[in-house]
Amino acid sequence: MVDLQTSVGELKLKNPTMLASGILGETGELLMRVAESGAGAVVTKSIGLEPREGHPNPTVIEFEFGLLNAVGLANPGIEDFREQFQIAKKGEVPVIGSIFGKGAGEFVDLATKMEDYGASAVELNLSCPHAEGLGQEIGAEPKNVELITKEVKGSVSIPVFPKLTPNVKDIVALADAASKGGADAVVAINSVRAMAISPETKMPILANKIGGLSGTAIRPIGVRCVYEIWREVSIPIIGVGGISSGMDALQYLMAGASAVQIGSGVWIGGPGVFSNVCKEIEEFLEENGHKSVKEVIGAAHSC
Amino acid sequence: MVDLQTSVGELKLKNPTMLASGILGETGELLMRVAESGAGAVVTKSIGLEPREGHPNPTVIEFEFGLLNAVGLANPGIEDFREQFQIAKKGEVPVIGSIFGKGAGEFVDLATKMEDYGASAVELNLSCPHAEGLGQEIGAEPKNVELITKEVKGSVSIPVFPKLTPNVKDIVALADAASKGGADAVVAINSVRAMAISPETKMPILANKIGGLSGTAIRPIGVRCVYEIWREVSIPIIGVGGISSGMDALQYLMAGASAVQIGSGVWIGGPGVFSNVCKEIEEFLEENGHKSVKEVIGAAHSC
Amino acid sequence: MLVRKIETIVVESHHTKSFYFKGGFHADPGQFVMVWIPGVDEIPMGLSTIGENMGITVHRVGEATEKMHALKEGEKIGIRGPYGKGFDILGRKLLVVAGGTGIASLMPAVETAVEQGRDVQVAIGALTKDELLFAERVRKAGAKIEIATDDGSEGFEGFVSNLAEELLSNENYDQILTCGPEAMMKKVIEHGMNHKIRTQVSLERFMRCGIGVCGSCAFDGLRICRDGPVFDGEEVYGKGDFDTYRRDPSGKRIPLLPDV
Amino acid sequence: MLVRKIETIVVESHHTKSFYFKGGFHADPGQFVMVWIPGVDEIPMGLSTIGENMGITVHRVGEATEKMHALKEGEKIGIRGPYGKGFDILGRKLLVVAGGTGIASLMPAVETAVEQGRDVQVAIGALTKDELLFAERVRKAGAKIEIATDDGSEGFEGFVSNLAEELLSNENYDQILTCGPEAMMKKVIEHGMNHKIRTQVSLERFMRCGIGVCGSCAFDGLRICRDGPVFDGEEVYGKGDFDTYRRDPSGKRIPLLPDV
Ligand SMILES: Cc1cc2nc3c(=O)[nH]c(=O)nc-3n(C[C@H](O)[C@H](O)[C@H](O)COP(=O)(O)OP(=O)(O)OC[C@H]3O[C@@H](n4cnc5c(N)ncnc54)[C@H](O)[C@@H]3O)c2cc1C
Ligand SMILES: Cc1cc2nc3c(=O)[nH]c(=O)nc-3n(C[C@H](O)[C@H](O)[C@H](O)COP(=O)(O)OP(=O)(O)OC[C@H]3O[C@@H](n4cnc5c(N)ncnc54)[C@H](O)[C@@H]3O)c2cc1C
Ligand SMILES: Cc1cc2nc3c(=O)[nH]c(=O)nc-3n(C[C@H](O)[C@H](O)[C@H](O)COP(=O)(O)O)c2cc1C
Ligand SMILES: Cc1cc2nc3c(=O)[nH]c(=O)nc-3n(C[C@H](O)[C@H](O)[C@H](O)COP(=O)(O)O)c2cc1C
Ligand code: FES
Ligand code: FES
Repeated sequence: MVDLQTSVGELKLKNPTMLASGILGETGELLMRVAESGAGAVVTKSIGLEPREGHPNPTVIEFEFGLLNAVGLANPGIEDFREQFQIAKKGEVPVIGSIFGKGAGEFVDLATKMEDYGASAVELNLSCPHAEGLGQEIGAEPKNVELITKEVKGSVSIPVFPKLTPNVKDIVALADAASKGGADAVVAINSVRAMAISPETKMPILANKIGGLSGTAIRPIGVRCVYEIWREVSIPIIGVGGISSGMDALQYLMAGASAVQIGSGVWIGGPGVFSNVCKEIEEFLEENGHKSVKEVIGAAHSC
Repeated sequence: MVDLQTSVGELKLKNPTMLASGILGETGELLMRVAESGAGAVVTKSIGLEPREGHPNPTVIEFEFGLLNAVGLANPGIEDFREQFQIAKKGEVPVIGSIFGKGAGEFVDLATKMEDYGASAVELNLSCPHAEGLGQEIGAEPKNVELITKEVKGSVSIPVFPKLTPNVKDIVALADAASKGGADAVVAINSVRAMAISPETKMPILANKIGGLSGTAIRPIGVRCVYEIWREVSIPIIGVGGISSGMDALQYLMAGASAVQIGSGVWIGGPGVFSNVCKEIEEFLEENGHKSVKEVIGAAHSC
Repeated sequence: MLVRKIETIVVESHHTKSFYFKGGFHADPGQFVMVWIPGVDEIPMGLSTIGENMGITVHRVGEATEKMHALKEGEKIGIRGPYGKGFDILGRKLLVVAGGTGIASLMPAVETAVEQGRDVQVAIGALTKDELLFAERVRKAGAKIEIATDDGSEGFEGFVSNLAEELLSNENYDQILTCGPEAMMKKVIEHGMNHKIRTQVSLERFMRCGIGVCGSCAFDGLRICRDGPVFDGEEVYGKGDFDTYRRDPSGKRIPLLPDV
Repeated sequence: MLVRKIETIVVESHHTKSFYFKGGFHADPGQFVMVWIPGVDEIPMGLSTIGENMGITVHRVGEATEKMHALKEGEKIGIRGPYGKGFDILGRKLLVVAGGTGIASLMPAVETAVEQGRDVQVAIGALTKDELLFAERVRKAGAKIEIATDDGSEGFEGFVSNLAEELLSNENYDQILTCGPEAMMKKVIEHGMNHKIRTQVSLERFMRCGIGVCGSCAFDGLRICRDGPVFDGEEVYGKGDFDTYRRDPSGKRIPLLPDV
């Protein structure tokens, strides 16, 4: 029997898979369903201070190799979300509250609320690639990552996980800034800035024109980011981007991730993707003579 | 009858497709073959001052959605390449010399040679994502792009096309720097920094560990880059990344590219990909009542 | 994203039009597509005709459907899909209960069931005679039809759910398929349960992705777009959101207005 | 990249070993794979056995093949492929001419041709008796065999191309398949042309991608990895690179050493 338990800093997980933010994470019942489907933890949709309708449709389109989305941080606002959070907790796995804001003050307010609601950790969305004045428009600068992390750390006692953008020259500098700000772990990566044009209409398809690419296509980018961060920064990493199988997850774990998140993988795999990925990881570890998933974390660095 | 002729600044092309650098571009005969297969122009492998063996194998691996490579700028050196260049010119389409160097001085020397050899233009590789001290390690800084472009412009009279990296926060700043340096056009994009790990061996697969992702997976990233550049910078753009069909090429053209390059598309499509893409563009234009491919360049910006 | 020319437009009533386009994909009765009206919006629409020519039937209710109504033959729309789980067509004798535009999503099931040699009784309800949709098409398909209008301008006077109850009391059916306002469908499920007959209902909620990832169409723990839009009546009957709540584009749970 | 355990290792001669692994893919006779020796190199290898168990036969010549020889059963290698265009197996009577390790890439063609009921005459050449490969396997396959050794330690004394010429003068063949040093293959093509018989040759050049994009394996205007590695003898006979030039990893054209 292989032990799938892992931990991200102080956060203990029964297995290394988590639901990524923005996927089925807007409502308590769906978060609960994902928890019951086998995820080791669930991350909420990114929540802001006020309700927000996000960008108009089309907001999501699919390719053979992934998704392009510009949902635009639609969310019901932190007050309304309290009830959803309470429902989500019934899933009996850690619920991580993802938040976004215009600056440190908003992040602090939101994080405090999330702690209040009973969040096991708070994820800072410093990386959404398609919302004006938010996400990566703030989080592509190391000094903002450091400052916001530090302020949030100073006001809550739950773990703080800044989520980083790959749309920079050097994601290691962002992870380093997060670490300096006191982050308990970093989450890498958010989606990659991208777009699609429909030749027949001569128009960008997304109403917001530009969105974020996720899914299989970005897996090699995410694995690279995690690998680069692990070499230079010592805090734990949560890997995300294009995971839909156990072998995908193992690439991230071996690159240095202590746990992984799955977002677009829910598209083809449904909520069952979490238990399938866990089963595949387990089988792999068994066949390769490992007793615990922890044994392979960072393993690709020893060669 | 639809007119496929286009031009990139002063460079006239019989059709908007070019061979991308690094694909079949190391030898004169293969460049000639691609030209004869229908490409509107061919770009040579990136050539440096001295012969270079590149990274050890594995250097190229394939995914369902693209390629990952870390060839590492293997090339026979500019002196040895003279003969290949002369053979390439027999293909009777413009031959564009791609070059890389450690700084402006090397770029100038190489560009001068390429002009000498009869290059129709010179492409500055400021964007290779996997060669130490070269490519994007120089070209991710706008000031380097501007300086190197300016120096090269000052020493040759053929058009100069800096090729930009997408692995930055803001590719528009790079294009703007190129424009300030006097570039005749920019080429966007080079491959995206990425890697793959083989769980069974717990090792990165590429000998260089990190390489560049190309092919279908990066098309939405490349289209976004071209679209963003077009909005802000007025020099022509050559679009590249994930093109293997006429519809792919049209996305780039409508995003603002005056011509496109095809690299990984040769993998599945073979050298015939150029004439196939042209045929598909032609059919599309015909069906949609256009007389010339020029009519759709930048068309996605009018909505 | 498929882009298709609108081949034909048919005016069905003063507020409803059907749009036909070449599909090129297979769809099951009860599935829907996301329809992109370029420059305007993308909205979910049940397929009212499946086959080589696909059709959607659009009730004008707001900005997107208004713009859709303004489109001309030859103009282009984008299509993603088909998505979701459609109707299970089972049993010898089927009762199909449609309220308002609901008949649109039910038509392919009616036609398929008749083609498969099943006995199909359709009950269509509308506010008034002029808003009745597809009555002729139901007859042409070879199904029996009964009509209910709230104002009694044609057929049974009253709600189509009452008409359905009458039909259920007079004959034995193996399955009920229904689409329309949730208050109506709730009644139909209840009548079905009383007669121990399975009812399949087609639901609607605000949608973004249509493919089960964004969570916008959450209905308790279900995703209308992927787990549905067709559900077992008994499965949704007990849900807190049924006939009570919907979610707005921010994800806020808000009361379901009776006529939506 | 497939990763496979080495199931069995067979020592074929003092400098050659075969490695067997579970394939899980279809391959044609004459195709090759890129073999990753983790942490060392990735090199092209013809498939010497195709089927459920795949085999490669490795001549130790430098660092990668040396490290390959040091691997044990149970250790892992990476496999990309199969790649390239293999042999066209046509005609009633085939002459197969192998020089040195060349027989490795020819074995699947020999076995397939015999299974298809064709008459197969194999001529194997080696420097000396101890370096002869697969003679027993050729016999077991049901093909006729003639042997040539440069030192006369077994069979015909001299080059296998001379042996081939003798065979061609005595009998009529429909096709010639050959793999080995280019000087040898050049002779075989010439003999074939004299007898108006088509010769298919399998070539080798430095490779990176194996899939026809990087251009490393350029041979005049051909890509050995994708347009080949098997070519019509007449197609390559006229080429400037044939038996004359190869390219080093930098792409520089350099003389082809006689024994590579
Ligand atoms: C699975 C499904 C199938 C449907 N089939 C049909 C059909 O066959 N014929 C038909 O006329 N209508 C159908 N609808 C409803 C149709 O999608 C809405 O009427 C349409 O989106 C209204 O857009 P609007 O801009 O005109 O109205 P608005 O003024 O924007 O809104 C009017 C109502 O439509 C809802 N609506 C708006 N946007 C969306 C959206 N993206 N997703 C879901 N609801 C939305 C609003 O919540 C509101 O209740 C279906 C809906 C779903 C979910
Ligand atoms: C299509 C093809 C099929 C082959 N099949 C076989 C086979 O069945 N059995 C066998 O023993 N050998 C085969 N080879 C040759 C084999 O690939 C080389 O012997 C091996 O790569 C040598 O590696 P090394 O590091 O041991 O030698 P090195 O010391 O690196 O080089 C020795 C020779 O091998 C060549 N070589 C090195 N690396 C490569 C490379 N990546 N691609 C091509 N040649 C290279 C060198 O150019 C040199 O000529 C084949 C080659 C090709 C192209
Ligand atoms: C529809 C959609 C909505 C998303 N919304 C959010 C969000 O609100 N906050 C956030 O941090 N990331 C969001 N993401 C990004 C994902 O959490 C994840 O980082 C990214 O999709 C890469 O992972 P994947 O390839 O597994 O999807 C969203 C992704 C998708 C596809
Ligand atoms: C095997 C390989 C080698 C490449 N070598 C070079 C190179 O030498 N110089 C360069 O500027 N780009 C090089 N590229 C990048 C391509 O020119 C191109 O920018 C990139 O692959 C994206 O286009 P594609 O998706 O059509 O391949 C290489 C790409 C591949 C796949
Ligand atoms: S519309 Fe996105 S989950 Fe249903
Ligand atoms: S090895 Fe790359 S083209 Fe042949």
